[in-house]
Amino acid sequence: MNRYSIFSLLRNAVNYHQDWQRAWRSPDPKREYDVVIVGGGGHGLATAYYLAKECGVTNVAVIEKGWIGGGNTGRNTTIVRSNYLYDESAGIYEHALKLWEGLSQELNYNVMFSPRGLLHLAHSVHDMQEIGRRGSAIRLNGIDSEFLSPAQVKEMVPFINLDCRYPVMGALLQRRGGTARHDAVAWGYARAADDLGVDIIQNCEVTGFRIEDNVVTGVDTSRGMIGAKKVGCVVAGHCSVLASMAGFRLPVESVPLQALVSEPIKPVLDCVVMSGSVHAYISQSDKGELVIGAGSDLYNSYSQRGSFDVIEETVGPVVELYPIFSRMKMLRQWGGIVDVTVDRSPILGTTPVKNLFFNCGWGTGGFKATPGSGHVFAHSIARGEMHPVAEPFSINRFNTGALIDEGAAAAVAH
Amino acid sequence: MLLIECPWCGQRDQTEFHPHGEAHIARPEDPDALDEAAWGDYVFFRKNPKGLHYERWVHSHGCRRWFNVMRDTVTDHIHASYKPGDPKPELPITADGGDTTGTPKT
Amino acid sequence: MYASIDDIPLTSACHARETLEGRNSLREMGRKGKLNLRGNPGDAAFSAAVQKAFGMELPLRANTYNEFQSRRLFWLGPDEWLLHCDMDDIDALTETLSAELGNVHHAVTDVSDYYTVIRLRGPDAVTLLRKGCPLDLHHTAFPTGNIAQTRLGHASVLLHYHDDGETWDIQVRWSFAEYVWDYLLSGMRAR
Amino acid sequence: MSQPYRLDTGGRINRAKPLRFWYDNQGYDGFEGDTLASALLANGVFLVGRSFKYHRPRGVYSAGAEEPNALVQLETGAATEPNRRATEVELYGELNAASQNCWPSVKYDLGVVNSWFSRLLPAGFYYKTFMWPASLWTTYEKFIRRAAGLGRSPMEPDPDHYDKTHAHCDVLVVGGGPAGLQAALSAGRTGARVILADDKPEFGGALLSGRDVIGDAPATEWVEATVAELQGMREVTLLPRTTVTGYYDYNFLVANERVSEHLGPRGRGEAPKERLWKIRAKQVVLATGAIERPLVFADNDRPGIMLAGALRSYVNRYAVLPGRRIVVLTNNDSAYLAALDAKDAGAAVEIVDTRTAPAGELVDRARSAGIPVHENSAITGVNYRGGRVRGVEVMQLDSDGRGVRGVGDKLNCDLVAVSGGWTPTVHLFSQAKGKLRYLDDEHCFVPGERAINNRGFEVGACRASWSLETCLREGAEAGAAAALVTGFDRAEPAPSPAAPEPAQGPLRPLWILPTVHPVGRGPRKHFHELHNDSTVGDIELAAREGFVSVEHLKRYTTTGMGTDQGKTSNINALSVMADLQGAAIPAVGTTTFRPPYTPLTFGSIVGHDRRELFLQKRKTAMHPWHEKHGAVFEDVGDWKRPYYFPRAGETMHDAVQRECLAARTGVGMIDASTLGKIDIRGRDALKLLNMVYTNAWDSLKPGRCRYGLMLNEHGMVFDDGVTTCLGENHYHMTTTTGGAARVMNWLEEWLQTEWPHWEVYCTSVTEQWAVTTITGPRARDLLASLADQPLDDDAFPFMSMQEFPVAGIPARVFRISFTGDTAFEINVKARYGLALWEALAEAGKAFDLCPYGTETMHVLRAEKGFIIAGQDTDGTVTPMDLGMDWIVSKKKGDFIGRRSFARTDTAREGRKQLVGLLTEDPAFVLPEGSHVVEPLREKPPMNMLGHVTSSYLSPNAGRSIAMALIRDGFKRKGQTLDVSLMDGSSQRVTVTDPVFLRGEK
Ligand SMILES: Cc1cc2nc3c(=O)[nH]c(=O)nc-3n(C[C@H](O)[C@H](O)[C@H](O)COP(=O)(O)OP(=O)(O)OC[C@H]3O[C@@H](n4cnc5c(N)ncnc54)[C@H](O)[C@@H]3O)c2cc1C
Ligand SMILES: NC(=O)c1ccc[n+]([C@@H]2O[C@H](COP(=O)([O-])OP(=O)(O)OC[C@H]3O[C@@H](n4cnc5c(N)ncnc54)[C@H](O)[C@@H]3O)[C@@H](O)[C@H]2O)c1
Ligand SMILES: Cc1cc2nc3c(=O)[nH]c(=O)nc-3n(C[C@H](O)[C@H](O)[C@H](O)COP(=O)(O)O)c2cc1C
Ligand SMILES: [Zn+2]
Repeated sequence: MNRYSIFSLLRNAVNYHQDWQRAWRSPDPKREYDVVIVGGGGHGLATAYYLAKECGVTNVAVIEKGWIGGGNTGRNTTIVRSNYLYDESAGIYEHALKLWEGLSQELNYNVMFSPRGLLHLAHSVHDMQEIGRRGSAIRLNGIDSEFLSPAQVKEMVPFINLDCRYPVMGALLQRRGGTARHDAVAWGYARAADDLGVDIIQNCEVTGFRIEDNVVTGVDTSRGMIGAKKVGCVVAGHCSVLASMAGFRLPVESVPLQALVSEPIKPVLDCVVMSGSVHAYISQSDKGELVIGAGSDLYNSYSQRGSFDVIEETVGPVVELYPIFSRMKMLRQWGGIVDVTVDRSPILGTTPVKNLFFNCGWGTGGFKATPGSGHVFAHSIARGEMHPVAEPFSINRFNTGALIDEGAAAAVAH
Repeated sequence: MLLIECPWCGQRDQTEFHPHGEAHIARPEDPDALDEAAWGDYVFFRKNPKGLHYERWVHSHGCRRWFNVMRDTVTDHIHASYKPGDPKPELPITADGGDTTGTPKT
Repeated sequence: MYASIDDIPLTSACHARETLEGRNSLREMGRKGKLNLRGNPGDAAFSAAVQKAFGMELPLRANTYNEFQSRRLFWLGPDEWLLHCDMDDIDALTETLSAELGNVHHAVTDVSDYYTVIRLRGPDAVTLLRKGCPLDLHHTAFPTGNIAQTRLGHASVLLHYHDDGETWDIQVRWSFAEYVWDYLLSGMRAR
Repeated sequence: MSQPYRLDTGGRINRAKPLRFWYDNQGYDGFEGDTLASALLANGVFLVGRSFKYHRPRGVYSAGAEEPNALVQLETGAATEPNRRATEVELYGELNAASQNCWPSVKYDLGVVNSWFSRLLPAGFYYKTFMWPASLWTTYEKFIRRAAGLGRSPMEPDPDHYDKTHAHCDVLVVGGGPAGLQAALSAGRTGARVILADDKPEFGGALLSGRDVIGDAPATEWVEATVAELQGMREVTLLPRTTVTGYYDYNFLVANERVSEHLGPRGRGEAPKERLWKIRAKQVVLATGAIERPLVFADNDRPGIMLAGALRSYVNRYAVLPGRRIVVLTNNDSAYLAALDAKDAGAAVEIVDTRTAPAGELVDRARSAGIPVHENSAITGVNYRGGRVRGVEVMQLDSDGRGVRGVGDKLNCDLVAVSGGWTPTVHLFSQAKGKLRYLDDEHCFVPGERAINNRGFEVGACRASWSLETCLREGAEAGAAAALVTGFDRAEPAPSPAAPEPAQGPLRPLWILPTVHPVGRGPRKHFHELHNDSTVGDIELAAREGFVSVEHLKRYTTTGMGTDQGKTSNINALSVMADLQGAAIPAVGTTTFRPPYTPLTFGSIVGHDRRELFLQKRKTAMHPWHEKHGAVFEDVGDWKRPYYFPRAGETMHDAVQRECLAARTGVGMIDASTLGKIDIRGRDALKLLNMVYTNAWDSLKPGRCRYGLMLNEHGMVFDDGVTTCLGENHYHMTTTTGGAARVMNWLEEWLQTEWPHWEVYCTSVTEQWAVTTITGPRARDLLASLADQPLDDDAFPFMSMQEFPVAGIPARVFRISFTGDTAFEINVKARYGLALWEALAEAGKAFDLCPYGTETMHVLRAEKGFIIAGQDTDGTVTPMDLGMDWIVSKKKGDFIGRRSFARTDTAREGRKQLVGLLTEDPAFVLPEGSHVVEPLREKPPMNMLGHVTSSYLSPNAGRSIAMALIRDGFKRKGQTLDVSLMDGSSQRVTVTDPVFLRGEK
């Protein structure tokens, strides 16, 4: 692998960049792998990377039906934070955040993780109670969290309309939260995994599982059967489709979640601002566009679209909170299919089929978990039992009732 | 933006409605007879199909009636709307291959 | 303390406002009796009782109403109707109906104060309504005499297009009346 | 000289209306009918912007929506807007625009250093660097951020307003060129409801830029006649200046009308700036035309290089001849029209044609007009100086077009017009999930199969029908067919007039022109994408590094991600990638077309739904009184509820303490109208109550009330309230304010879908009743003073309801209590709500009546340990967790949520349970949300047992009180624990019962 650095960039510039190698190979699938990861999103690629890097399992393939990073990894609003309410959530998201903090160096790929600070606005007494509780829980989990007064919010975002419908009463700040460059995450993991021998196989759709005596032995794909000792499914919005191929169901609904960007402008907004009550999520990317998360439609869909009224209901709050953006223009809107669980927490774990593992249900907020999720999932697959951080997220909780109900408690998703 | 046929009021804009998830999930007659897994399945687990989906909608800004819709989750095409209690329709909806949503065949 | 409580109007925030903006007018229609009726139209006893009590048949088609003297009976759902009548008739009508119905399954509920009616008149009525209403209100799709339950902005409304071709009654929960009123006013300004 | 490049005659500008405007603080003159771009060109302003990444100087490249370069900051102050395409900004008097992304000026831009280092900045360079030392990334990033972006956001609230409307039609025609006009005409003549939208101020499309003939008159006369006829049709709506930006499912289209934008911020008056149309069409005819495809050659981004079709527009439409010596570079015949028009307008013109032996009518015409044609040639370099092109270098092409030979010919020129053919504008078709087809002969994508939900037709240049006659005919046929499908039987195509024009021959499928060094490997740059400064070399690099999927290519090189969304560049990027892969273009595929077609103003998306109308504010019948008496309001859902009633000089704390005391010692009064209320009737009403509540309802007698908890099927509390038996099979249910709609829907959904045969009807009566609650030791006396009714416990016991007049107003009075004291909830018809409240206030003077708000209500109920669903519960709490086992019937059989109690986790010991907490320091009020920890440590992490759900200073208990959900709470009663606070300090607390005041009911 070419190492990336300013020196390699200089060296290659001389030669008009003719000598750069492929970031990852494009191999034909082998007949069998120790582990097949289905789904070449950030989570799948990270899983493969950590399998190879930390678990010594290098005979690994990542099977992607389209192009890597083309699922939700490539279409999310890139918000990274770890300020979740429950200990279990804080555990996995903070695990991820710690990995984010050194990820560019680890992967030798600049994923532009940018801890520019993340605000959650509170607009009602109820919101204040919610951030009060969450802020306190986060701090006690050893994670940074601060309360801000409206005046302090105004200092960070001078043009915010504090006195909007549902006035801003306060905010919760996680300074270590921020954004990262979504595509680079997929590419960086792919490149690093490939370098460790992982085969990344694109344009290859898994169409079924080979299961013998309730043990998975391989996957059928659009490019033929591929044998596998273990299979990890990390297909986000498509998890129910894969589960049904393996003969079980999931407590998941796949719904469209939309986002939009404005035209690029010079820096005006230097932190991420989220609000549940005046429903808007906004940040400004390094390229200059305002990146705005919309709500999800409530109906199931695999169309990667959504309804226009969701866009109206997203831009409305943006203009309410930031009246200066009224003359800004929407450049592009798009949708992804998110796999939403009832408790808004992910599912990681074993399944009714032996050696078949699922990692899904990240819904509207799994980008931030990418490194952590891949890390603990890799360890779980390699060991055949769940990593302690992943343990609480077993699918069994929907039977026992041990939900990790981030949705009920916080109603903040991203 | 869907155009949904309320079985009573007729075709209306999607924004008059609210979706309520998968249809045809009957509440178990005797919940106690179900083991934890079966009960969990009823409460939380869904088909979530890629393709034909039978789902509930309510005409919330109209007649406030719940009804069922048969929709393809890939194309978002609605094949049929029908009243609760009516049998699940199957494809094709009509003999000539069209459907009941008023979408002309071409 | 009050000479007669009948003097007290329905208190929605826009009562007593009457706005004329150019050619169009808005007015909240003070006292009007409203009864919500539920029952099974397939049950002959129910239909007959309604006929007898209200003096008209149940409208059975969606988006229609029947009328008798000053009363109008609107279709709201396959088992739900709304009667507009004189406020003073409310108690009598309720009693008559209940007596007629006896044991027949039904519900009749006074909702006179639940809803209010805003009357919009003028040549631009359709233009104003469609700013917030996704229904096709063109005269070919929504002829005079039509009614529909639909949406105006965030509010659920019952629209009634009068036979005169220029009057629209917008029935709305009165806590949304001010919103609907301002919505229409704001539309008037956006020419 | 003023407007040195303006032609004396012709064009569609109004020479009688000169307009003064400002660009980069310099005054210029133009005319009504100009765009900012045409006016700048008329004045000889060629350099109008700096590119995104390398800050290369850029000029006007097109004459329409596809403009990648000429982006300006329009106006200043509150009216400013970034990134406006000068080609679409109509000129108005005193227009004020400035160049962007440059400092100190567009001519001398320091950012140009980027271009000196351009070799270091290939696609994706930032992924490869800025990683060391890790700590410096945020510093690097600041510079990256500052370098990126283009224009500037306004910094003041928008002074304009916007309109928004729904619309319906039988036929929506998008695009008002010849094809669209014919379609609208044919459909309109049937009487069908037609909307015709075009993004330009005038209908006519390409006809306004050419010199076509229809019949035997100039085509513009036909346009005028057609528009006049359409204007006369009652059911036809003409929307000029209206861009259809999105095509969503079921023929739902969003269009943005620029109502008064062309009048400028000072000329707008009261008019909305823009209007958003949400159109539901039965049929959609797409007549969106085509966008010219550039040729990509060495240094093809210099100011003074523009599309050939744009040159035609400037000459014919705007009467601007933007060059005196013009070189037309083409691989097809259509550019010859530009050459001829420019020549006729007085320019010296030469043509560089990549085809080996161009021939045909147009080529002959050019030659006979004295225009030299350089065959089999390409531009290999550009001489750029002082803000515009000065000349080009032309060389002969190799036989395969991949190399050049011979010595470069230097042609002097001040303008280069390029054409690589045309790309059908399939954006909307494709947004609507239509499948594209690739036409090998025409080298372009055209609409193929439509998506099932989006019906209609495509006509004219947007389906690669290039001849005017075909466009006219297709339009007419589609218009008629669309009307026919929607039920207009008399539909007939409007007659298609003859439109003689010279035939055009085939193009040479060569778009990337070689230069003296291999493309991408030398100083001359080939920009396939002007907007984001993406070069052919970048594509090659992407391919080399494995970013071969077209979607990876896009994201790695940012091709097509600019404000123009690659309207001119995407197709060339595809062909380069196809070439590199040895694949056909359709095998490479396109990226996804997404709305909007051109950027869409947020304000317009919002329309009226802003400020006061952003979200309805619901107010109770008593609201005017509250306002008059200085209430501070709390938002509870949509409702405005009095939070507290401060007296002069009081803080919230003061007011709440006073209200709490008054309500306990005398009598308090609160507006409780917002509680949800449901009238339930029918033989099976009881069955319903028994299913949705946890307790048993069978024994409830008429006139009696009972409290209930509602669970979801998961066994968790989601609402609570009191339900009263009004008579046989007749109940009045109340819900929380926030839960009103949810509970109503909950009941209806069960009834309609699960138990349709049950005989029970639910009717919402929330707003029917205005509710005033009076509470406290003197409440009974107060009520007695207004009601002629025995009110003692025997006559009117706790948990019962009676109907009697209060202050002469018929009322339903409920003797229920959320304060634990004697209380009466007086329900009157909404219209009497204010009168009753006023009567109570008046009569209350004798009793020191104290109106109080929601905060006091919260304190009072907490003093008695009553929960608030949604505050002391959060969707994870069972009745047992609340210590409310007593409300869960063991006998009545099934109810919703019951089965879930028996699940492993729900049935286990040690769940979080609701308890009271008393701080060691009685004056200290625990912040709500703070956590009880065990053990307390110096600093986090700490093991959390649970959190404080409610916490107040209770004047009646004489101390602070709190409720908390903590692990194994019931067993911990009596224990001392610690609460760790945000500031690092902690408080000792004792776990208690959550009832802090005893006595009364
Ligand atoms: C609009 C939007 C905004 C969001 N905003 C945020 C945010 O701000 N912060 C945050 O943390 N999260 C956010 N999310 C959620 C986040 O994007 C996802 O949770 C996360 O990216 C999931 O990553 P993944 O790798 O699991 O899935 P994906 O990236 O979706 O990868 C799954 C892959 O599986 C492939 N696949 C599917 N089926 C098959 C098959 N049969 N065979 C082979 N391959 C298959 C897919 O093609 C896809 O590439 C957002 C999501 C959306 C849509
Ligand atoms: N090779 C050639 O010579 C050649 C090539 C292209 C076009 N033409 C000529 O161009 C004309 C094509 O006629 P036509 O009617 O198909 O197209 P047109 O270009 O004349 O008209 C299309 C119109 O649609 C508008 N438009 C595009 N997208 C829109 C949107 N989203 N919303 C609103 N308006 C939108 C455009 O601004 C334009 O006014 C013919 O005269 C044809 O001969 C010739
Ligand atoms: C964080 C982020 C920033 C984006 N910025 C841009 C942008 O500047 N320009 C653009 O055209 N698209 C931008 N996109 C959207 C992509 O073009 C694309 O729409 C998205 O990745 C979904 O893919 P699809 O539209 O191909 O389905 C951005 C997407 C994300 C997730
Ligand atoms: Zn309906």
